[in-house]
Amino acid sequence: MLPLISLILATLVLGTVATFFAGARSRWVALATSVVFLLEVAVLFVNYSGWPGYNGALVPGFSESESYSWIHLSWLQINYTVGVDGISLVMILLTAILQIATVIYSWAEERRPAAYFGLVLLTCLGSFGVFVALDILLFFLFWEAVLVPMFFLIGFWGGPRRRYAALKFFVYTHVASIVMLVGLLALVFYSGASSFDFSSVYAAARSLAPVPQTFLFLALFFGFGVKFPMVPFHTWLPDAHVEAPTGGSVLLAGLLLKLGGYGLIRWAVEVLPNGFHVSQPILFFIAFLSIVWGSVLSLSQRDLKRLVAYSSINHMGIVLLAIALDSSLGLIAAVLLMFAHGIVSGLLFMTSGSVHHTFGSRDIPAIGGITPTTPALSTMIMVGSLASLGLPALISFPAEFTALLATWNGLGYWVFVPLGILVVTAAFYLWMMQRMLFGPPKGVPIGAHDVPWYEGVGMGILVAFTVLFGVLPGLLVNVIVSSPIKGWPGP
Amino acid sequence: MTDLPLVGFIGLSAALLAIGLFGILTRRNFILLLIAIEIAMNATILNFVYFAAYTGGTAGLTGQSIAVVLVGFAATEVAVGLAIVLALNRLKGTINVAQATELKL
Amino acid sequence: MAGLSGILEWAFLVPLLMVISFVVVGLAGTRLKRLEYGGWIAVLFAGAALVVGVLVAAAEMLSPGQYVNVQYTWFQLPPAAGTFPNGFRLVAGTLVDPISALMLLVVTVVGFLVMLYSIEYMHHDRGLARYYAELSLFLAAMTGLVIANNLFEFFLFWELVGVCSYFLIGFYYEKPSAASAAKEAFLVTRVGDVMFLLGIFLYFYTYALAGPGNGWAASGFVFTNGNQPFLAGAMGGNSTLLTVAGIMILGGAAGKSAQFPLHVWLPDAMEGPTTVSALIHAATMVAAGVYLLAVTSLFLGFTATDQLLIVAIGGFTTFFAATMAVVHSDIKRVIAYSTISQLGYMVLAVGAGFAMVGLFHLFTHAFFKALLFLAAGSVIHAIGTQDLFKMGGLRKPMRITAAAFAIGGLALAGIPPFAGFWSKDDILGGVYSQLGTHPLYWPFFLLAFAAVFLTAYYIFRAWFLAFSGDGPRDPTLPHAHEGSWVMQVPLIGLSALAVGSGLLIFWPNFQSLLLNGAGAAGIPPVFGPTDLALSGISVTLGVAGILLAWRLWGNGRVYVLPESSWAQPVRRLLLNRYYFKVGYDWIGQRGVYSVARAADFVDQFVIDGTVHGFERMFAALSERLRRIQSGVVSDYAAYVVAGLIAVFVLLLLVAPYLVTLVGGA
Amino acid sequence: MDLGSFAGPFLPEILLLAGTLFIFLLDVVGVRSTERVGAVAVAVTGLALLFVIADLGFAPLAFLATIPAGQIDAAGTGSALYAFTSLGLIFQAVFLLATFLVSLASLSRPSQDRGAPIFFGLLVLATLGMLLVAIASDLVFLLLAIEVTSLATYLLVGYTRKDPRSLEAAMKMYVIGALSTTLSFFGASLLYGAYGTTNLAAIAHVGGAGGVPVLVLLGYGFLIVGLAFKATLVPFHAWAVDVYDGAPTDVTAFLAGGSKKVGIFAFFLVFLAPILFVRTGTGSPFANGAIALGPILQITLGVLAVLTMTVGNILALLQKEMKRMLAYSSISQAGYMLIGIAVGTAPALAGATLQIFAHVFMKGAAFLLVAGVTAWGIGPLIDDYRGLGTRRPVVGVAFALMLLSLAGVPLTIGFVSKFVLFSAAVQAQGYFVWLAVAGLLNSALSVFYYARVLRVMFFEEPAAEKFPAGAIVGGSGPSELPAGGFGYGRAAAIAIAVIAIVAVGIYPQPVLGAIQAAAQHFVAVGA
Repeated sequence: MLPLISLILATLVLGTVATFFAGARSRWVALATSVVFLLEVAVLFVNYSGWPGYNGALVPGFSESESYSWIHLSWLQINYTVGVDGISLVMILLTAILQIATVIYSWAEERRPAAYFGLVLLTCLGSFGVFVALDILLFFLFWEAVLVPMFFLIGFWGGPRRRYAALKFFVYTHVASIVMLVGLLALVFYSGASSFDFSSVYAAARSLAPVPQTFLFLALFFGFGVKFPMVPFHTWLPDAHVEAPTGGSVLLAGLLLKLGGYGLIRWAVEVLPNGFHVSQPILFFIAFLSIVWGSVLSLSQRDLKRLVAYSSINHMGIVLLAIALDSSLGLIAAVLLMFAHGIVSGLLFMTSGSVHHTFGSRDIPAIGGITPTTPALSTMIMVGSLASLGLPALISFPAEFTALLATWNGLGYWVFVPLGILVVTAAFYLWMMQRMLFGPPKGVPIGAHDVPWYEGVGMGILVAFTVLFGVLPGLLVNVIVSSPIKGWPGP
Repeated sequence: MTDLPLVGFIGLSAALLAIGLFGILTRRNFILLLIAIEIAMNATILNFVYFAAYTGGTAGLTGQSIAVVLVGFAATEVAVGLAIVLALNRLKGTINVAQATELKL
Repeated sequence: MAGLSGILEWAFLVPLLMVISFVVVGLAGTRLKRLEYGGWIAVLFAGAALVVGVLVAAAEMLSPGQYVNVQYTWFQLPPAAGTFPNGFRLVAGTLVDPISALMLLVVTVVGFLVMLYSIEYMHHDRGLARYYAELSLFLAAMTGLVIANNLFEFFLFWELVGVCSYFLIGFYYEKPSAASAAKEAFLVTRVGDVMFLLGIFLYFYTYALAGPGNGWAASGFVFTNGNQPFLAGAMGGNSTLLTVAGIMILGGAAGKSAQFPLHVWLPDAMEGPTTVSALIHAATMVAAGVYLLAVTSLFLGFTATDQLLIVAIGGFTTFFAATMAVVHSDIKRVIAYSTISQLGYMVLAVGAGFAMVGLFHLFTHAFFKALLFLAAGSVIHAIGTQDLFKMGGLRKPMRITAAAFAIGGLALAGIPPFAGFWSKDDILGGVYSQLGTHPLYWPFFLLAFAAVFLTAYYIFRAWFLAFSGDGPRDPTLPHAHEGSWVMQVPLIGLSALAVGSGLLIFWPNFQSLLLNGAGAAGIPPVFGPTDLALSGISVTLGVAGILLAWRLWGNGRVYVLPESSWAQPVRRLLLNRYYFKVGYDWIGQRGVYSVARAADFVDQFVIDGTVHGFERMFAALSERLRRIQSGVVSDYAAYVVAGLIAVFVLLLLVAPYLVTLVGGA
Repeated sequence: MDLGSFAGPFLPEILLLAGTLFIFLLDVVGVRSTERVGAVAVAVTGLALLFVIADLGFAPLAFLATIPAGQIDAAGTGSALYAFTSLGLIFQAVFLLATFLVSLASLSRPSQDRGAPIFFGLLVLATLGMLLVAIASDLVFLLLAIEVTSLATYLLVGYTRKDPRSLEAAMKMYVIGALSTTLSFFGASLLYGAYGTTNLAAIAHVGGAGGVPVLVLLGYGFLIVGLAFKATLVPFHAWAVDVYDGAPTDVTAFLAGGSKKVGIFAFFLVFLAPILFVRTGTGSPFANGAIALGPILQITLGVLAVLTMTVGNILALLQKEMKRMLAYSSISQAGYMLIGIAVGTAPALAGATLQIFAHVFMKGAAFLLVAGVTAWGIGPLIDDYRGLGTRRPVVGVAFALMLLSLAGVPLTIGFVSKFVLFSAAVQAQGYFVWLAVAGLLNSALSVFYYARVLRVMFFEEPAAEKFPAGAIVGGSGPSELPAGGFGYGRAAAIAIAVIAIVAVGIYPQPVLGAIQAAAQHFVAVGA
């Protein structure tokens, strides 16, 4: 059988390298890479047993598995092991979609386009790697590999405080990674796993006693949680988002935050069930805190990007909540939510980027009534905002519905917290729309015109997927449900 | 040979070492520093000689030969030190180590 | 007519047609200047939808029963032990039964007429393609909601109609008040939606866990007739849960149907075009809350506590909203308060166990309220103001409008034989019949009864102010004239329905529609005047209200309440809408927003400040430690000696102690 | 024993000795140009490197092997001065590699540099001492071998004799070095007194046969302090910063990339035995259980390791000068390396060895690069590097790779080495996990100052047009700058380093496998 995942990795690596050296033609190379990537992901989906019609059976193990020896010492067995299940497949699809949308959206990037597109591709390459890696070192490697290009994207192409933001981003996520690495190493060596492979770690670690499991789980959770980001370790996010170039923000919100969620599901929750159970109250507390804090803070933001950034904290809080519920319904909701948030926050960050390009500012009170000037952009903002506040027929709705249903099933009346916050979420989006889109025109420069074609196409791709999966969420759910969520306490 | 007063000799070499260290800490003149280092070094050599005698036998010969080697080594070390101090004196006109503080923090 | 029942399978065509209309008009509307920017296309599709709607209603009338068809599985979970032991499935499908047929009829009829009316009424506005596209989407969502076959799908369309309403209220988005009203409407209904969502969870959960409900989750939670066993089984151990579920559904309905205390948004929603007010905020969408209550009561059931609460909310709102309508001078707002008040009657009916009676009132109300709005729109279209005190004497230039408004007013006031009489009377009669077993209904019954008088008074106050007298009080108003046939046809059509729709109750086929939908409610509804004394009192009250209105406002009179009157504070209270809006704004701005600002401060200075504190700490430490690098080699030698001593301390004292602590390697 | 078979195993050492003498001879006969003298050094170290690699069992070079197979990793006899261990050979390779890179890069030093023969001669001589350290099996032999290196490097630091900063550095290094030497010899004398022998293998096997506990502890204490000078452990590090700063940068590269590791390996040699035989529970000199020497030493070394990395990092945080920042970073790296011996298991030693191997490429090459850009006229401050990354992207990326590798970012050799090292610490379990935690937290702290350099290089605009356009090698720049590029030697050295950083970072198995095998033998023989 074709080593499909390695093929995709090779495509991305070659595409990235070629982009770096392609000079003025780099955007074409990046686009070609993205198209091939998307097609290959489509093949991956078609090959997957859970696709297209879910037949109610679980797919045994991981599909498309490949494993080659990498580091082979008596005490250190590390392999290049990759594979996908439904969860990673959905995340991979998100990666492919965001990559192509970002490349097209940034088509006119003028400052060192080769480096810019190369770094964008590198970020996606790293994310893809995280989603397919089934070996701890490989996973960590890709995890960290995402960090460096993002650091440069923020630091070089960013806004006025980009240096501060880049450093803050780097330090926060790096510290988290390090705690996570300690956890991962301890996971291997304390469990006595024979190798760093997921399968052997999984087999060995689940039988650990609750106490070491709890310590390990908390270490891993901290590592993944900062990426989430969980309150109170979230302050890197607004700064990074605000200062990052639009493409960077899109990938940051769309992909990087998802790495945390994915990692938590794959490497902590599944592997350390006892530690997870002990830590559940902590997770719930942080999830609720993030939900409330993110939403309330969004309300007080003036900067459009900052608003979207804080709303990300809110949404990822719901993801955390869904994961913490420890039910398959919650897990499905979490994965769906991550996918939905990836697409929608990407769209919203693109719109804020376009607002900035068009009006020279993202200050919500300073801009008003832009709809007559930029109808297309306004429509995108509306679609993004409405999707983000959970409008049916758009992608977030099935995800949020499932998440809240799962919350009710798991936590009972605590569901009032996320439910009540839905109103606040609606409030800050609506208020933003009222101030920016509606009312008499204000702060609109003379000669302002609607978004250029490439920005429109970039956003259009995301809108299309927002609607497609909003109307047909079953396409994703069937894939997620069929994945081998091993040992999961039944649906 | 085993009736030598162990503690006394160790005390002597310890005292020599202490004197050497005290000199290193308090002297600013490079030549005096060299002398202090040599005093401390002599404590070591004395130790080897003494322990060699204490150990006795063929193993004891090791210590004595080491002592001889160390005497030679000490001379080499001083030679290198003098080379450096000469160059320093030529360039700066002083052999006070406290005045060579261009590199700091 | 067995052949006609085949149409039931095609009920989904109605929303589908309107979705197509939405897509076509939305994409191509701006290029179709000749067709009113797609307006005529929308009218065409609405007409087609009307035909299907009428056929479905007819088929249902001829062979009452129901038809369930699950079309599409959204997603499903495999069965396994846990919360949903038989699996879990969410579906989107259609359910055509008597009540959905009735609603489909209302929505398509009013929708078509309003769409047609808009062609002229909206002619001079900009953004028409957007208008018709949104209106089409609204009709699609509303008809989808009506034929939804489960609560989840219901909620989906429920949210969609909410968004359409949001956009249509904010149609004149350049007006800050319109943008603000749109937001307010969305937010207030959102509060209800959130409760509704929890209600759904509670029902899903309760029924899924209760014995007979196991299969329900796997089947997609679809509505099935005669769910009494569900209710009984579930109530065995979970009556509290069911009560809460009912309250949550009530919350959702109160948001959408603008019931106390979530009523504030509806008067402000009048910022939208009058056509929108007629269709969405009078005839259809706001009735969705009542429809939700009816569907829930028929298929899922309420507990007695829930019923009392619903009765309380409905009865109180009826009176509460009517009082506010008494003093307002904006013609659309008066009608809007009237809408709230009338919705209160319907809620009251559903709560008392007469879901079908409530729906009957919904049916008649849709027509006469749409008529009132369109008539008001006709006036506004002609003279460009909504202020009743500027109008006057319009009956001469606008005879058809004046007559239409009067018919609508009589229907609203409950004067026989107009439509409102029959349905309102059935409600009052129904509630009255329950007073014996439920004495707690008494105060709300009385409030609802009293509201009859107020209703008649305020609507005729509006009529007299606008249409009686010699001419406009504001001489600067343009000369009034009647609209073209495009506006007159809907007025006439709706007038006919306002007169006749109540009488339909005497048509057995129609009555069977109402009777067959009532399977689960428990109390057999009685239609037509039953208690003549009660009817007599209510009609008397109505007539009294009209007479009072004539006494104070007839023939161009303007009644000015004396400044010293005891009623002045009451009037101010009413004009300020009981200070509800002020209060909510205060909660929003002073409360939530202040908290948000404070949180922002904490975020920036406490959380981030701590991080920066660490940064500064390390910097300070670095600065301190740097000083040991003095540059003097003797100091370095001193460090070596000090280090030597430290190493000895470690080796001889500290480390041995630590070794005993950790117990060796 | 015929001379040939005796000399055979020492071919690399003899080669270096010959090289040194030949270079000094060249000076006498008047051949003094950098290129010619340097070529000798490059050739000698390169050839010696090949021999060592061959001895390590690298099959394609087997015909160059000089040590009979049985002699490597043979159990010590208890009397020999030297022993060939595969780990020692790996260290020889590391030392030779460092010298090779420095010599190669130094080919690009100004051709008429007066001190070239002295520079290269002392360089090779110092390397000779280092090679001897790597095969030492006797404490005094070890210390003397270290002194060969030390004496050569004292002179190397001040070899220009014209630069007051260099001379000051040489003076400081000499004073502290001589003090430390004295202390280590004193420690050796105490151990001799306690055990009656200075042979490391014999000490390892002496069992409970003797010794006064306090004497042993004091002896090891003096040795820790004496060796800590070379390994630049805190608080014995103060000289290093000034010396790294003041010395000619190429010499600094040698100090950081090469001679500092001598100290670490000396720690391995001296402390593995006492740690191991107590850990394994056999042959403790204090069989009566009075004190557990091994854990005591481990804790002491662990404390020193944590102190070293932490203080080094904190001091590096605010450094404004590039060389001093790198010097402090170098100090903190020594702390990581010390974890290897503090844990004392074969995996940990392997991790530390890989870290040392990596450090040659990361830190050594970084100093070589700094020396190169300094020649362009870039000042000593970090801020002077503004815009380097954007104006000279190849140099910028190379430097960035070294810094990222130092920070431990994946796909670099620095990541692999830290990964293995900390894995080993975690694998040892117990309180060693805290060493890993401390190390990891420190590497997080270190990100601050590495990232700052990246920021300055890539995100900030240069103050003025400082960087001549043109290729990295021999490009033509404006006349006021000496050259547009680094010159071939330096460019080649940096290229080798960069390739190694990435290649080993991606596929470490060959290097890591060899090191791990060597470490296992080392532990097996030592125990």
